[in-house]
This record gives sequence, C-alpha cells and structure tokens, in this order.
Amino acid sequence: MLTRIAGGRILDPAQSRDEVGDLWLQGDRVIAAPDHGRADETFDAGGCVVMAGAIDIHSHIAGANVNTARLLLPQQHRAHASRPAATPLANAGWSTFETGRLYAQMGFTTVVEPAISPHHALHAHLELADTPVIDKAILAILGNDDFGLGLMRDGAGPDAIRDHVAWTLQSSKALGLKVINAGGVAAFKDNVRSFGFDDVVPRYGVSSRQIVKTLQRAVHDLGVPHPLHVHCNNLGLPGNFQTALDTIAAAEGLPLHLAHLQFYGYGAEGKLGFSSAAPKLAEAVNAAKSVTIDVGQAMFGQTVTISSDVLRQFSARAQARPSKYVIIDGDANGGGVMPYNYRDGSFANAVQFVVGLELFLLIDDPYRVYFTTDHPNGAPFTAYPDLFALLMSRDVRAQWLSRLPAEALAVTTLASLTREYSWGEIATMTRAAPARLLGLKDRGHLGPGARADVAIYRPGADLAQTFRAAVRVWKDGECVVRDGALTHYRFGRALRVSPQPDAAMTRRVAEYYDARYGLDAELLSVPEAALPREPFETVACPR
Amino acid sequence: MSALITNGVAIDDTFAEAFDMRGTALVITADSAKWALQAATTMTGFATSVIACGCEAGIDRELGSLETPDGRPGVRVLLFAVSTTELQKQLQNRVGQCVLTSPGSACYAGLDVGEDRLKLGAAIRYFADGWQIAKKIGERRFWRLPVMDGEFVCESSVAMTKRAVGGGNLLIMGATPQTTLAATEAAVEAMRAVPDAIMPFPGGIVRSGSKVGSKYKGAVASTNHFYCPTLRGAVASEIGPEIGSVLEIVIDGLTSEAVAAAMRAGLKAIIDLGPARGALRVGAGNYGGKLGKHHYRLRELTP
Amino acid sequence: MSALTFTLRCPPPQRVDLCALTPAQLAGKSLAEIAALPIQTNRAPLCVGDLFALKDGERGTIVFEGGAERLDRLGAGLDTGAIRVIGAVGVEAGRGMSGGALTIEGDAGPYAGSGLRGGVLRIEGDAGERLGGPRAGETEGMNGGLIHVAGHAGDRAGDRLRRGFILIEGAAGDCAGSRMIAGTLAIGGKAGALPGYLMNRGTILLAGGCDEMAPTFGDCGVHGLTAARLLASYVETHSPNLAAAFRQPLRRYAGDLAALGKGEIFSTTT
Amino acid sequence: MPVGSEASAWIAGAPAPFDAAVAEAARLLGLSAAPVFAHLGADVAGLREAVLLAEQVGGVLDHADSPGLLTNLDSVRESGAMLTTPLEAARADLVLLIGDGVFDAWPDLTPRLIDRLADGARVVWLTGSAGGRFESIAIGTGVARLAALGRLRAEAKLRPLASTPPALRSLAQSLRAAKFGVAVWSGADLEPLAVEAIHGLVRDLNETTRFSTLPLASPDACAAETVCGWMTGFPPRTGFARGRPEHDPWRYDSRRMIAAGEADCVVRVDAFASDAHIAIGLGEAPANVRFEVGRPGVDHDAIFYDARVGTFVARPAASPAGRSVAQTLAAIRARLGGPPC
Repeated sequence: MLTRIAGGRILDPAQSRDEVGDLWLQGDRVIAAPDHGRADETFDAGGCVVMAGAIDIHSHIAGANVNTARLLLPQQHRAHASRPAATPLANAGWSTFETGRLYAQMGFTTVVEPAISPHHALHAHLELADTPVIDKAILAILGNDDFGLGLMRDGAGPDAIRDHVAWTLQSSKALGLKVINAGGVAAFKDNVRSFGFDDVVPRYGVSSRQIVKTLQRAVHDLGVPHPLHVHCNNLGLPGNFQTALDTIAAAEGLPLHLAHLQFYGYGAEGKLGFSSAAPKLAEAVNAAKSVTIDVGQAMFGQTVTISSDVLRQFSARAQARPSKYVIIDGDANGGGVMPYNYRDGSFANAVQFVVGLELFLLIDDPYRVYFTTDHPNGAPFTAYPDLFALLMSRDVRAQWLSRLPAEALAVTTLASLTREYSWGEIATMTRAAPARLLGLKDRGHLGPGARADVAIYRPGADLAQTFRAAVRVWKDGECVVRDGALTHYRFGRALRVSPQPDAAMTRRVAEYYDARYGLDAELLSVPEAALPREPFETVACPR
Repeated sequence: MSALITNGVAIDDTFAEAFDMRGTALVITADSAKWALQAATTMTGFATSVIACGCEAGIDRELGSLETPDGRPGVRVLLFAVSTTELQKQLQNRVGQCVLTSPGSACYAGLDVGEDRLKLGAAIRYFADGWQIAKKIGERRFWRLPVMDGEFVCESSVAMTKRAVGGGNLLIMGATPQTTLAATEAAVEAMRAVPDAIMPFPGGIVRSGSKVGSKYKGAVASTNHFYCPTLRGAVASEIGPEIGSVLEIVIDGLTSEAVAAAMRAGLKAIIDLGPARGALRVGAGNYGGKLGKHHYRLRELTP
Repeated sequence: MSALTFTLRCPPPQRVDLCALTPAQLAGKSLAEIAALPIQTNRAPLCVGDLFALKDGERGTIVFEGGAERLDRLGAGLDTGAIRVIGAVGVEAGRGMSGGALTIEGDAGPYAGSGLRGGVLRIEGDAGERLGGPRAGETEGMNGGLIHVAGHAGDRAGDRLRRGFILIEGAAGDCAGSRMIAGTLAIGGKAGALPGYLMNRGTILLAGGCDEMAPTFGDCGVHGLTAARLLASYVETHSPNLAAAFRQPLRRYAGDLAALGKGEIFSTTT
Repeated sequence: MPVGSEASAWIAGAPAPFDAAVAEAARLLGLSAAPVFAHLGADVAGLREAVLLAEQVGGVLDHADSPGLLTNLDSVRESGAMLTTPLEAARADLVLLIGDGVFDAWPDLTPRLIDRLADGARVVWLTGSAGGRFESIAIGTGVARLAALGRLRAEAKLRPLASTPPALRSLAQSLRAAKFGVAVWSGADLEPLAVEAIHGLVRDLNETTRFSTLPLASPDACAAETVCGWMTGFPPRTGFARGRPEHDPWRYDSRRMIAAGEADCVVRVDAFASDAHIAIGLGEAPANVRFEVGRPGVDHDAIFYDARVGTFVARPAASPAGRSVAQTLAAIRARLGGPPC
C-alpha cells in the first residue's frame, strides 16, 4: 500500500523541513517520493499541517494507581455515549480503550506511562496492551526500594547499582528509570513527614541527593537513552523552587530529566506566602544544558491526582475534593490517589496555572522543555488542545488571565510575556524533542525510514479545536482517524530497553526475594510471552 | 423665618438634614421578656452617636412569643453605622459581649433583605472553641454555641441595608426646662411606636445638640451655641427671649420613610400637647442642605 | 387542564428507567413523542407507550396511575412541578431532585431520594434501605430538601445525609443516619440498632427510642434546647407529630465519638 | 483442539462438537434480552473476553464474590483508605486481624504474613466469639462488632467513653503505639460499616503514627475488579444493555436479578473450579450449554491475580491442554459478529 499525502505543509523540525509538499508512506514507513509516483491512495492535505505523530513523555495512563483512581471515582467518569460498533469500550467513561481513542484523535501516537512500580509492571503492561492505536512505554521506579537503598547503604559500587538498574529495567520491560521523591517515600514508612534533597533516609543513611546522583550515573552508564526521570522532593510546597534548583545543580553536566517542573515553581513571597518562582527556575534550566524538563501544566477543572509520591499525597490529603483519598504503602513506592479540583477563582490554583505557562514561555530551547500536564495531575490530557492554544496565542492567554484573581497575577510575571509558540516550536516540543529524549530514532520525524506515524491538522481560528480533532492520523501506515474520529482499532507495542544485568546481580536479587519475601523474583517480572499480540519493541541502548 | 403656628406651637420653616447610613436589625429572644429586654438594653448601650460609639443603636420594639423564630419573647433592635466594616465590628462586639453573655438568650436576623449581609453567628462562633455546630433549617442557617446555661443559638448572618438614614431630628423649644422636657418626652413616646426607627440618645433625647466643627483643633463637633439659652445675649442666637430650654430628638431609620414617619409622629405629639404644658416652637438641625442627601421639611410633616 | 396521566397497562416485563418523565423534560413534547421515549434497561426495546396508557394533560403535573416495584428512578432529577404516583415504585425514586414535589402513594424501593438537593419527596407507604443515601462511590447523600415517609424506612435511612430533613413517621431500620455529615433525621417510631453510627455532624431525633444505642454516644442530659424549638417550627407543617416531639424535653447524646463527634441524637424517652 | 475422546462441550447435557456448542451459546446470548454473567472466575485473558462479550450482548457483569469485593471497595470509594500490599504488610510490628473469616479468605495468611513478621511483632485477632489463635478478643459480629469497632476507634482518639472493656482500651493504646500497624480482614466477613469504621480508625492513627490496611477478597474477584476497571472504568455489577457501561451494585446484583426473574440467560465462568467450565443457560446453575475449559496456569499459560503479592503474575502451563476461557468466549463473540479487539 502506497499512500501519498499531497500538498500539505510538511512540518518536520528534526529534518529542518517546513514546506508545502508531498509525504509518501509505504507499509509502516515513511519513504522518499518514489520515481513512478503512483499512489494506491492519495489524501489531499491542501491547507493542512502535516506532522509526525506526537509523543507524550509523561502521562499516567495505566497501572495499579491509575486503576485505583478509576475505581475510586465512579461518578466522575460515566460514559455518556454508546460505543461505535468497531471500537469496543472506546466510549466507556475512563477505559484504556478510551485513552487510546482520545490520544489518537489528537494525533498522538506514542505515550509514556512514567511511574510504574516494578512489582506492578505486569499489570501496567496488561493495561497498555489494552490501550489501542498508540505505542507506549513505562518508566520503572527505583529510589525508595529496600534492595536498592540497601545497596547504597552498604556502599555497593557503581557496577552493582548499574546492574540492579539493568535488572529492574529488564524485569519490568521499561523504557527508562524514574525516581520519585527519592528516599522520601521510604522515610515516610518510618513516619517522617517532610523530606528534602539533603535529608537522610532513616535506616539507610543515604540522602535524597545521593540516591538521585547514584541512579543518574547508573542510567547514564547503561546507555539508556532517556536520562533518569526525576520527581523531586517537596512537590507542591511554597518555596520549593529551591529544591528544584538544588536538583538541577546536582545534574553536574550529566543528563537529567526533571518531571512536571510546574509543581516546583513556587516561591513563598507575597502576603499569602505563595508566588511564582518560574523565572528563577527557567533561568537555571536555560543555563544547565544537560537538563531537560517537562512542565506538568495545571488547567482548571475537576481532576484526580495520581502519584507514587506517597509522602506528598498523604500530606495533601486534606485538599481532596471530593473528600476521599487512597494512600498505598507499597512494596517500594506505593501510591496516592486524591481527587482534586483546580478552580480559577482560587489564588493558589491560579498561581499554579501561571507558573506552568511561565516555564513554557521562559525556557528558550524547545528541545529541552516538554509538553505535559502530568495527566491527570495537572489536568487530563484532553486539555492539551487548550494548552496549545494558550502557548500559541497571547490573545487566548489574555482571555484566560482575565478570569484569574488579581492577587495571583501580582505574584507572577505572565502578563508581561509576549512570546507565542510557532507551529514549528509545537512540532519540536511534541515530536522531534521527545523522540530524541527517549532515543526513538524512527519516531518524531518524517524522514525516509521513519515509522509512518503521521498526524494532519487543519489550522482554524479555534486552535484548540484544530488540535482536538486531527483531520487524519496514520499509525504504522494505517489510517485510523478520519475527521477527528477513530475509525477502528489497531494495537501498538510497548517500547522498552533491554540492558543485560550481570548474572551475579540476578542471583543476588533472587536471593533477596527468597529471603525477604519467600518468593521467586521471576514471579514479579514481566515475561514477554505472557502478553497478547506482539507486545514489545526494543529501543537500543547505544553504549 | 416665618412661623406656621399650629395649636399654638410654632413650626419653623426649615428642614432636618440626614445622612445615608448602613443599618441592620436583630431579634433577641430569651425565656422571659425581662431577659430579652435586658440583653437588648445592654447591647444598645453606649450607642448614641457614631462619633464616639462606633454605631447608633436602640430598641425598635418588643416582640410577642408568636412573632419570634423560637416562640419566645423577644426584642427587635436596630444598629446603624457609617460603614459596613464598622457596622460588622460593632455587631459582633456587641452581640458577643452583651447578648451571648445574657442568660437564655438567642439572637436572630431582624432584617432579611438588604444589599449585603453581615456575619452574625458566623463571626462569634469561634467562642465555642470548636464545639460550635451549624444548623441549616430551610433557607436559614444558625450557629449553636454551647454555653454554661445551655446553648446560645445565633443566626449565621443578617441582612444589611445601605438605604438606612441617620440624623433625622427635631429641636424642641419651650419656655422652661420642665415644659420642654414634657413635650420632648411626649414626642419620643409617640415615635417609639413607629417601626424601623430608633432614637439612640438617652431616653431618646439629646440635650447637648451639636454643630459641626470647633475652635479647637481635632474636635469634630461642639456645642450648638446658637441654641444655648444661656448664651442668647452673647451670640447670634437662633432662639428668642421666650425660649428657656431646647432639647433635641435624633432619629435613625432603616428607611427614609421610617425617619419621616417618626418625625411626623413626634411633631403630632408635641402639637397635641400644646404650648402651655409643652413646647412653644419646633425646629430642626441642618447644614444648609449641602451635606446630607435626606431633607425632612417640618412643614410637610406637620399634621 | 388536568394532569398528564400515565396509566400502567400491565406489570412491567423488565425494570424500567423513568427518569425522563419529569415536567421539565416533557415540556413541549407531544403525546406521541412521550409515548415513544425509550425506558428499557435491558435489550428488549420498551417505550413509554408500551407500558403506559397516556392521557394528555398539563405537563407541569404528572400522575402515574398504578405502580410496580420495577419502576425505577421515577421523578429522578425533578426540578419543578409535581409528580404523583398512585402505587409503588422501585429504586432511586426522586434521585437527585432539586425542586418540585414527588408524592408516592405506595411503597418506595431502596435509595429513594438519593442525593436529593431540593424539593419535597413524600412517601405514603414504606421506604426501602438507604433512604436519601448516596449511590455506591459517592461521598455525599442528600444535600437539601425534605423527605417525608408516612410508613417505615429500611436500614441506613439518611446515610451520609448532608443537609435537609428526613422525617419518618414510622419505624426505621438499623444504623439510621449512618455516616451523617449534617442535616436532620427525625424518626417517629422505633429505630433499629446503632442510630447515627459514624455520624460526624447533624441531628437525629428518636421519638420512639431505638433497639440499641452505640456506646460511642455520650449522654449529655435532658434539655429544652432553643435549636429544637427552631426545628419544631420548621417541621410543623409536614409532621405535627414530630414537631411535638421536638418540643418535648430531650435527652441529648453527643456523637459519634468514634467519628468527628459533633453530631447529636435527641431522644424523647428521657 | 481435540481433547482425547472425552467431550469438551455439551448442549442440554449431551456431548456436542465445540463449534455447535459455540453456535448454541451465541444463539442463546443473541436471543437473550437480559444476559447476566453471574460469575467471572478466569485469568486475565478470560476476563478480558468476558467483558468484551458482555458488551457485545448487552449483558451484565457480576462475580459470585462481589458482595465481599464491594464491601471492601465501597468504603474505599466513599471515604478513602490507607492500603498496603501483602508483601509490605510483613513489615508490620502490629497486625490486627478482624473477623473469623480472615483465614478462609487467605488460607496462606499464616505462612505468608504472620510467619514472616519480625520478632517481637504482635498479632491481635478480633474474633466473633471463639477464642482464636494468637492473642484474641471476642467482639461478636453484626451490631456488636460495629459497636466494638466504634469503641476502639473512639478510644484510639482518646475520647472519654464509659465502660470500655479493658482489653479494648489497652488495644487502642497499642494501636497508637505501633510504628507500622496493619489491619487485615475479609470483605466477605464484615459488615460494610465495620469496614468503614476500620478505615476511619486507621486514618485517625496516621495523624500520629503509621498504620495501614490489607482488605482481603477472593483473588479472582480482585482480578475481575481490576480488569473490568481498566476496560470499563467500573468494577463488576456493570451492565451494557444501553450500549455503554453502567455500574449499579443494586440493580446488577446477579443473584437478585436471577431471583427476581430479570435475567433470561445466565453465564457462569469458573476456570478455577476443579471442573473448570463455562455454563450458559437459565437459572442459578445454567446447563443449556457447557464448555469444559483449561485451568489457568495449569492447562494454558495464564496471568492471574496472586494473593501472595496482591497483583498479577504470569504462570506458564506445564503441559498445555484444553481451550481457555478466552478462546471459548472469543469464539462465541466472533460468532455474534463482534469485531476483533
């Protein structure tokens, strides 16, 4: 099957291409224009923008904590439409099927679930396998687990740490490694109620800084393309920008990714003791070239926060709306699920909203700032189209700002920012940059050989609507979205890295599981064969 | 100044000049009329003039047990101040110190409709140190504060009107202090029957009528020397030789109509009493009509 | 003009969902359109006209002649107007009502008045379990308005009650007022065991005693409370009997001390 | 897939070819106005196909162990909860067992949890009446248990209560003094309000110390809850008659529906029974069509819920044999024209 997408504006920052022209797809790949030029199918993309499928590097779409959130909030996600025959359960209120459908309709073709406890990796992969259309991946969590902290406590060398990370990535079939409130969650198990970057975990005698730096080094040494993905300490607290600054400084030239930086952009200025510190953070990020961040934009409305930062979720429990929460003391990180309502009349929520936008607009390099709402923590991913519009239009921003409390604007700088993201910058931030960050060489661009993941948008006056409903989306060369609606299912694969741990580490882990749990460590790993279809695609670790 | 003479009483061709105020009303109940009145009297004490008391307050009327929310005897009191902030402060201080403290009392909104609402129970509930309980009954919300004789029930909020008027007045002039007082007392008694209006001074009467300003720096008001009989020969006096004593009645009302009605009732009582046992002349205080937006012409109020 | 009348033709062959049949939703609809509204809850198609004979009338006043235990969600979402049912109804009668009046001249199933926010629900027969209570997964039950049951009520009447009044003339089942958040629940007959279990705030009146008080309610003695007089005045028009009970000297039990402990049970059996 | 000479499918009690039984099952389900899946004992793949089939035929999904499952879940979703995992619970210095059914719900409770506790850890069992193993306090069941749990919670908040039995008061002090306590019970065994009281107790304790809970339910019910959760957003007692998932624990109670004559076709999937099978037909014990199915992890590779870890594990079959639940249900769905998924 040879497909020609004709006469669209091809926007491919990775190839420095921005021109009206044709794009050719054959099988599951983008190809150079063939000599004979006769397509089986031609789509007239005149007036449209043609981009690679978008990539979301941080969105909580699957796994035990997400499912707990579904079960916790039955009233919040009722289905209101019956399903179309060709897409079972796609209109269920909050299903994996609906997740795949909604992402595809926005032109997203790859999504990373960024926080999976290794013991729940199989569950997460099962959910991802039931998430149609998109490719997906998980990041495995370490940094609060007894085995890993024990290695650090006992002074294990970098090789042992590296092998443990490799074992974990291999066992959980993950694309990368995440650390969440490093040491803080473990400390909470000993009833510690606040935990900073240089605080020391009881029983283990290691600080958060040591944990982050140790794991950062291990990930780097393994050659895993995606740098350590860090959820810092002190999330959500006034004055916590200092924690983020300290963490950025601790990168010391090695790659490090800071997740949902918005939640760390808070000063303690102003009469309410809460203000935007986004300019300070943006300055630090601009200067630290080895650091990447995603924003975790907050948008107004009802949502639910899902986090493996158990300490943070517990500390914030009084803010749950509706008033209920689940806190899980897990085998390592566990999780916390708490419904929350961001209100535009709330001073604090308005500051959060503004901090995110400030970070987007003040960080210069679109290759180092990633587009996320930390779905669903800042907002559901379905809010992305509105967020694109906010970034691309000062007028849209001005309209939103007019609804916010004046006190909130007084402790922020957003009103003075004039930058408007170009289509090219949006394409970079959502395609070229995340593919580079995750080491996905055949995604995020439209050069010959690229995977035929293509999204086409028809720019209109309403930018949010433009991005909400892609005109066409191809996944692996198959057209799955027409005029903003998913036509049928196909199932993508989970992307993973496959570093080989030293056999000695495998033995050591096995001994640990036997001694501590009386279980075979293999019981909690993800066997490839157990999953349906063709579950995994391995991403190379170049080192 | 030409005088209209009615039943021998001269009514000056002048007007009382009054000002916009913020006003509200409370209903205070207790197990007996005696204790309802006690609480009301205490909370409206030292509330003669906003100049020094923060607010002007008084008893509007006593209520029978069929007229109150809890079926007990009650008293309706009115409070007036020049700003919402001040009225709020006075309300919570006075209810907190004088009603909350009074045996068996309860306190309800005496005004349901207004441009704004003031915190009532919502402001003093913290006295209960966490033991306070809110209770919503229909559209009304009450706070219940455990106290040593049971519970103090206090409505959460009360309406406030911005259409209240303060400073309606009558100047009652007679031959002797005795006849002047008799006429003024008669007027006050008649005026008390008028709803939505109070006379905040002692017994409704002020003998030290004031003018704006003073020779002393910082004082905003001083004695109204134009009406002081003992200065008659020393100043450009407003009173003739037949006047030996002047008393004033100041009226605040939730509406301008209430102030006018009170003045009308007072004038009628004075005229009905006649000059022999009462007043020779009735005037009113004003500032030339430039300061207050409400003008009550005595001639128009004379029956 | 007389009321729009739905006369039950036959026992319902399946449970039916009648939430579409409220004055606001039927306003402007022709009789034929109303008859064609789907009400089935399984795969067998069933329309209003299949189950009911319709007699045209004013849309603001609706009468159901004949009831059945399978008539679910009758009057759910009612916001204005009046619905009268001559007969029994199934689950969730008047769920989420925000105004108007729903009168059931018969028994109601479980979850009657669930999540009521306003209006008056009157049940002349008995009510099933969880009267006014939340559906599974909701954090709040009834949030305003008034429910009056002439007969008895099942277990956990007033579960998670947050605002408004539930008046039960007859007996109530176990754990009446469980998990109450606030509001007022008055029971004329005898209540079952552990009224007010885990209640945080709110008032329960037991005019006929109960099978067993929870040990986590503290006896605060007998009082004539002004607040009870206020409640009596409000309840008077709906239930002179319960109003009279509120005016009696009442023993006050504070609780549930296992929970927030700011609720109370008033008992007339001093 | 021939299984020797023995039949693997039956129609009306008579052995039948698999395809014929699939056709008959599809016919019954296709004709049914109100099909009800009354039990869902299956591995993940089987559950997945059950959900898809239920959607296809507009049926209702329930599980025989829903009462216990929902007793646990309702309290979580209505009030919230502190939860932990079976592995983490072994870290506790105090384990509070509640209800007589706790060992029935988790037969491996002793080896998997109690025996793995550190030296010095304390186990207290709040039993119904009998004196149990461990240190036990009999608190009764039903209303008596609710009253006792309320008392325990109030005592743990240091509320002044009259006449609390000394054992309960002393236990409340121990709960406050625990460094990491874990309460364990079976949802099938406890009153819903008892579970609510325990979660409230644990919430209160976490104001000053660390405490969590390990609510037990049957493993295949947990699996059904989880798979239905990600596929539909809801746990069992979810129906599809109107083309979209609707969750309603009262209306979609399969036992009630069958008793009330509301269900006109019943499907029971029980791959964990000794005679692993799927039965379709009328009534509590349907017999119009019956399929023998393979046992998950024994006769075919499977992923299922493992009570030892509180999540899914994979187990490859030692010697593959028989059709799985998934294969059987998928065949029925395909026969009904369901799209591949």
